[in-house]
Amino acid sequence: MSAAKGGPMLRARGVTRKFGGLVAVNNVDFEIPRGSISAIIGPNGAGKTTFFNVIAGIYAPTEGTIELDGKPLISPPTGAGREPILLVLPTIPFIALAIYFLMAVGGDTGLVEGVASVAVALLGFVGALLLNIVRPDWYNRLIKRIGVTRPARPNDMVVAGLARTFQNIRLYKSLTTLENILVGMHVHLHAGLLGALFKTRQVREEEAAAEQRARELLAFVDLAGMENELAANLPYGKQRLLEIARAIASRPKLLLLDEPAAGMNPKETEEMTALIRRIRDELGITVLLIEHDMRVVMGISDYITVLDHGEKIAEGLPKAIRTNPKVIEAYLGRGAAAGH
Amino acid sequence: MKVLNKKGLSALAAVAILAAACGGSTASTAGKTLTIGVSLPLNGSSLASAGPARDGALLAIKETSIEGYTLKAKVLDHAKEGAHNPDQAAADMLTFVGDETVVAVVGPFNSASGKAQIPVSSEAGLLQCSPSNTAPGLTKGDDGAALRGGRAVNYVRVATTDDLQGPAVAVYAKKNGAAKIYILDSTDAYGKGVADAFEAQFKKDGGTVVGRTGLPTGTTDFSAVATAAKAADADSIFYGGVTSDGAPLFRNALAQAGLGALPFYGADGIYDGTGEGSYVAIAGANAENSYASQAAIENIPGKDAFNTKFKAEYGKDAEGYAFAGYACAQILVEGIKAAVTGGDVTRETVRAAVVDKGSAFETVLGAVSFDEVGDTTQRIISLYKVDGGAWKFVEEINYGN
Amino acid sequence: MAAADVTSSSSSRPFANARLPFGIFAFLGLALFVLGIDQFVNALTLGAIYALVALGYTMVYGIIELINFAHGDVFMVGSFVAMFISSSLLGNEGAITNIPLLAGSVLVLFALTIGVMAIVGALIERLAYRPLRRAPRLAPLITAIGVSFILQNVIQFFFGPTIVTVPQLVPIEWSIEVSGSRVPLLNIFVIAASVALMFALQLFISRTRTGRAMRTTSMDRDASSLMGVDINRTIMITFLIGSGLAGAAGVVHGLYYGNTSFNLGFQSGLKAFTAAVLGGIGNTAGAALGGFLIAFIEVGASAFGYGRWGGAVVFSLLVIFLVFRPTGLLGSHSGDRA
Amino acid sequence: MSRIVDAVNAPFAPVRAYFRKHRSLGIFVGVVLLSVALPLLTRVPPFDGIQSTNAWVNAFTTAAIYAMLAMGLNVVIGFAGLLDLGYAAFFALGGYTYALAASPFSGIHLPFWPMLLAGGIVGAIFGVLLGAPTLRLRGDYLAIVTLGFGEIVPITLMNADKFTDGVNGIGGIDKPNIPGILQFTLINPWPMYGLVVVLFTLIMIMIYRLEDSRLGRTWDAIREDELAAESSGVNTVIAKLQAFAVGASIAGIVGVVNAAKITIVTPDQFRFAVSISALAAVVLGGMGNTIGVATGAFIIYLFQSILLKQLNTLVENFNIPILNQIDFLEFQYVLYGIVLVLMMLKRPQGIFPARRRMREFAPLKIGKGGLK
Repeated sequence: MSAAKGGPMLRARGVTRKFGGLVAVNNVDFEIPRGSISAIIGPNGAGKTTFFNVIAGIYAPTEGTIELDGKPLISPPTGAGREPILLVLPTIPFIALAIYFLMAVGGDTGLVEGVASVAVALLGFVGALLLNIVRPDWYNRLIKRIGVTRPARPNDMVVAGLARTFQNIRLYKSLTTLENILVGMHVHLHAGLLGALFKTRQVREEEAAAEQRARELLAFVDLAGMENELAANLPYGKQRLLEIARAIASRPKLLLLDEPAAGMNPKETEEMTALIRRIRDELGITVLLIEHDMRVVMGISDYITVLDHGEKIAEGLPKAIRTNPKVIEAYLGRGAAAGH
Repeated sequence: MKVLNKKGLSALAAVAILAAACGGSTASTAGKTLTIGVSLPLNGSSLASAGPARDGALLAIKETSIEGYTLKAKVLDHAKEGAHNPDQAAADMLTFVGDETVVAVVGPFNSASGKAQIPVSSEAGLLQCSPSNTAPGLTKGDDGAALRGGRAVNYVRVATTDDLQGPAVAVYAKKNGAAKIYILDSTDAYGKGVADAFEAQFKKDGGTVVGRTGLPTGTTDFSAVATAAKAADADSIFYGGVTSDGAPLFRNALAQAGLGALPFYGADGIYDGTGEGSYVAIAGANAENSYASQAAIENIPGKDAFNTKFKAEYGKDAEGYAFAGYACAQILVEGIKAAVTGGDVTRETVRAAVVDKGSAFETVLGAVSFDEVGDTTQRIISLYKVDGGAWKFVEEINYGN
Repeated sequence: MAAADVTSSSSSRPFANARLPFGIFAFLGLALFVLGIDQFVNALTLGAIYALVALGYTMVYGIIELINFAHGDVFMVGSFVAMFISSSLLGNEGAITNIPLLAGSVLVLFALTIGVMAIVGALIERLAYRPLRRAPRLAPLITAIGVSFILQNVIQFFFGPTIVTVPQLVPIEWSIEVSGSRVPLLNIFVIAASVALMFALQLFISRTRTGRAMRTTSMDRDASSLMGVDINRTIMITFLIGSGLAGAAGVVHGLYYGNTSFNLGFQSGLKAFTAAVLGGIGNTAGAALGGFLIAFIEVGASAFGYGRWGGAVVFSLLVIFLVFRPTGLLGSHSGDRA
Repeated sequence: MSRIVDAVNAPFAPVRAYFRKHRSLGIFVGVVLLSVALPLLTRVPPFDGIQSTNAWVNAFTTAAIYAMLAMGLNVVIGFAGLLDLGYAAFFALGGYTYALAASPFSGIHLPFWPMLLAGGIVGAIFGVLLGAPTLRLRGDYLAIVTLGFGEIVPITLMNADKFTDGVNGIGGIDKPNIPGILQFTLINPWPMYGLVVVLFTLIMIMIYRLEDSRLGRTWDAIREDELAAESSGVNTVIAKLQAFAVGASIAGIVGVVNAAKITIVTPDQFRFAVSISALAAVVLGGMGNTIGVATGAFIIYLFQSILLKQLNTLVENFNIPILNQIDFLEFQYVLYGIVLVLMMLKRPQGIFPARRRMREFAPLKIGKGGLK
């Protein structure tokens, strides 16, 4: 955790997201202070979820950039038109060899040469395809030079230090709670195909350590003793807890919570609030949440940003937001602000 | 336009066989029971052409009695999901090998199954006779030698190889005035093999191939190819394949495209009589002016007698591979009899009696003997033409020895 | 399902409505130019049959997300039922030149075959698929394969393993002249009959209560159940219609080719499945388009002498096409995982 | 029923617990015991009346080959949840790899053992090749593309005559040998049986290890919820490709063995029917359960290729007059179809449904350092 550095944990600049003609998020500037618990609120259809999904890497922004911990993380894809060149270039040897092969069928090339040419061609083709699908960092840098950038995917976000939960809990239902956590730890484990096949010492130790930490995480969210329970069999509130535990298993710098208290009773809500605080205080993770429940938002947020019709209409401390006439208007409609 | 075919007849046949088999004794009288295995693909589309071969073989076995022995038949089907399966064919051969009463096998039907079975039967020294295999590589040259693995010949066949039939039809077609031919094949080993041989000979004789393509078995739409043949301005058509691959459908499509008057050439794959499901029956009036070949002599003395017997047994005419199946079983039975006469019936004596003696066998296909690799020495191709709704013999080409 | 909705950002396409008909006309024009009138008619006719079979495929998929591998064999059974009705019940021998009699015979043939096949399809649904409504998704796939084996072999047992002839009621000599080429009326009849059935289906789905029930059920079975739709009945009706269409395809097949055989179903099923996916599985108009497209590719391959590569060409194009349009031509319905 | 099963199982509990801990050893012991028991069983009526022990052993070998194939397919379908209908293609590619490397057709005669590895590598390459364009596809779109691939491969093998001898296939493929010790032959099925048993054990151990590894969890996660998996940091692209590659390389290896066993490969051997059989085995056996899937394949193969094919012989042995009069070959596929339908209706989850893995977790140890 590079807490030493100053500056905001997340900084969004001019983020816009359009769907066809519809502008869901319009030119939003936004910052999350390091170590804070921040919230985005807004009436239904305000663009909260879209903005959230842009941060989580599910939608690429149409315009604007987002930095995490001072490093650029998300920017709109550019040069998509030039991308096919990169797809085609590596496959040229393949095409050439395929033509050679086709001619060879008619000609009198030997069997071995024919099979070998096909093999080499296929290798080239597979390589080109893989490059474009897996797109390792060096390849991304390479294509950046000709002006092609591509949207990062959710899994890249996790590597960069961002984890999230979902509004409608998405657990791996037929896996045990412990396994759910272990999947959450994915990016910090390194066992590969061969390691798994031969069960090397390194892999066994890594697995043991991961399991140990997973238990600790479960204990942290108060799910100790339920390690072998199937996720689907947990009660609703505990599923939420498990999902949060899975998210923090990836050791994020920033945790995005999508309506963490949705559907919970007051007692559960209180526990959830306490947990979110503990996540910040004990684990030092910055938290950003979207929440409808104003008690939760006002109770735990250090900073609140209000969106309406895709635009930021207010931001600041809870106290200030509560009395902000624009916010009241957005929530209660025009005219209500005066009376409040 | 018969709707329900006489099913149950083949069931009755099996009943007869089983009754005959069970009536004798159970397997406990070992040494007395001799079994001829029948290894053919017997379900799905394979059944149409291989079924008659089985019926013929079973008939021959049924009517044989050998003093002091009980002769049984054991049928194993190596078709899976409707298509012959080399894997199952090899497994079935191993089953026959493991059954000590089995002294010879009729089969297989397809050359791929042959390639899978011959190494097994060869290792076991078990004689087998194929009624229909025509791929040259099963016996001839390096391929044949590799399949035998340096052992004595144990595989014989009564059909002469593709390298004769295709060219024979080509020679005849040329003589019949064909100059620009359109060739279609069924893409399987038989259809493509015979079409390749035809094409080579036809080109050698100065003919032009105006188009060639293949449509896999199971195709029902031949109209595009028929139109292509029309566009290519062909004056004759050749089809490499069997009736159930779609030969009559192609002929009908040609007629629909307005090419019904062109001569239509095929090999023995479409020479299957006039019964239900035959080329002539399905193509109907369009079948006129079709030509086919058969790797056998036309005037077999016992042909009518055989047909009478066959009809009495199964209620239908002997057609297609019924003759070859019967002939194969006849040859095997002759071999067994020779071994019995020799006093010692083993797989080796039966094999030797058929292969090594160089003797000729009187079969329903005429006199058959085998050369040094097990191919029939009867290298005669008969050619037929559909005339008035039936196949008429036109001429015979003898390739000698 | 939700995953698909979130990840594939659906950009609205303002010209989508105009683009499709334009694309179809452009494609047809190109095909006519490349293939010539004869092959063009061949392709349309073949496409009409594929499309009829593909419709049943896609309807069943749309409503219960089942790849109904038995559907090709239902089509095959349909062609045998048509043959049986035509030759045994109606006593037809061949072409009928008396036009009123011909029209009557053909109508009766269609009506009876569609009726019988609808019942067969519904029976299959009742016995082999309905008990598995809540089972893992691949379970009914395996029963479908089982049903396919049963249908094929029962037909083979009764009608034999050979090709069987079917009376061609419409005389193949009847034809019209189009720019120097002879176009048989039979082909036109096949295309017209198929297209009429497709339009009837579209009307049924969009205009009737049952049709709407089918659509809502395919979108969300539980929700439409709550809205008072009788799910079992709706699914049953889907099978009735899908199998009925397969029966109609069987009739058309028999009239056009004059034959059928017990192993007709496998290849046709494969083609129909491909057509349904190409069009966007679950989408009836897409399935019809897919059927025609495949027919054009196949006929094109045969016309230029690449018949033996036909299957490979169809599937290669399919793969490439789906890479660029992962939900097919008119794709709406994105299947859940296995 | 289940009570009886429990009662029988009870005394074995300690054994089971032991082998659960040392599963690779457990698999080894289990397969070895089974591989000894099966041939012995064929000496007992009614099995001895059907065919000779050698033929049985040969059938078991083929059944085990199909079981391995099903286990490989299960990695793709059962673990990663990707419906693959063209699995036979990889089987074919493995077979042709060996056929081209060791047959009179190519004139090359490479030894068998390294070709096992080569078959696996070829399979993996093509698995990735197929996997790559299909990654954007979901559900049944994936199914049709894999089906298409399964058709393209045999069609290509059939039409590229020059390299594959086309439709005739490549025959006379070299049989494996251990130089100076053992030459495999076709009428003695025992060496091949031994080879397949060893390979079966290895593959099963490896699949179980994969299932329990980080990769296996990744597949589980993708199958359960792809978006959630991505948001847990899983690179779903790579994980899916790995599933395709693992499944395909198993098929490739098995293809090599199969080609060496029957000494011929033809394009027709690898048609859709093979993919469908493997799929049926996976679903019937119990998707996701490796042992269940292997058992399912074993049962299906023996049922389809021995029981149904030999029904006539079997019935003949019982000597029941009425039954003797029926040719059961006529009905084999009707019976096969009925059995498929009935089994599926009876057990929609498969014969051996995948039980969630319940690993023996060590007792909870909390403390030292807490969370970081």
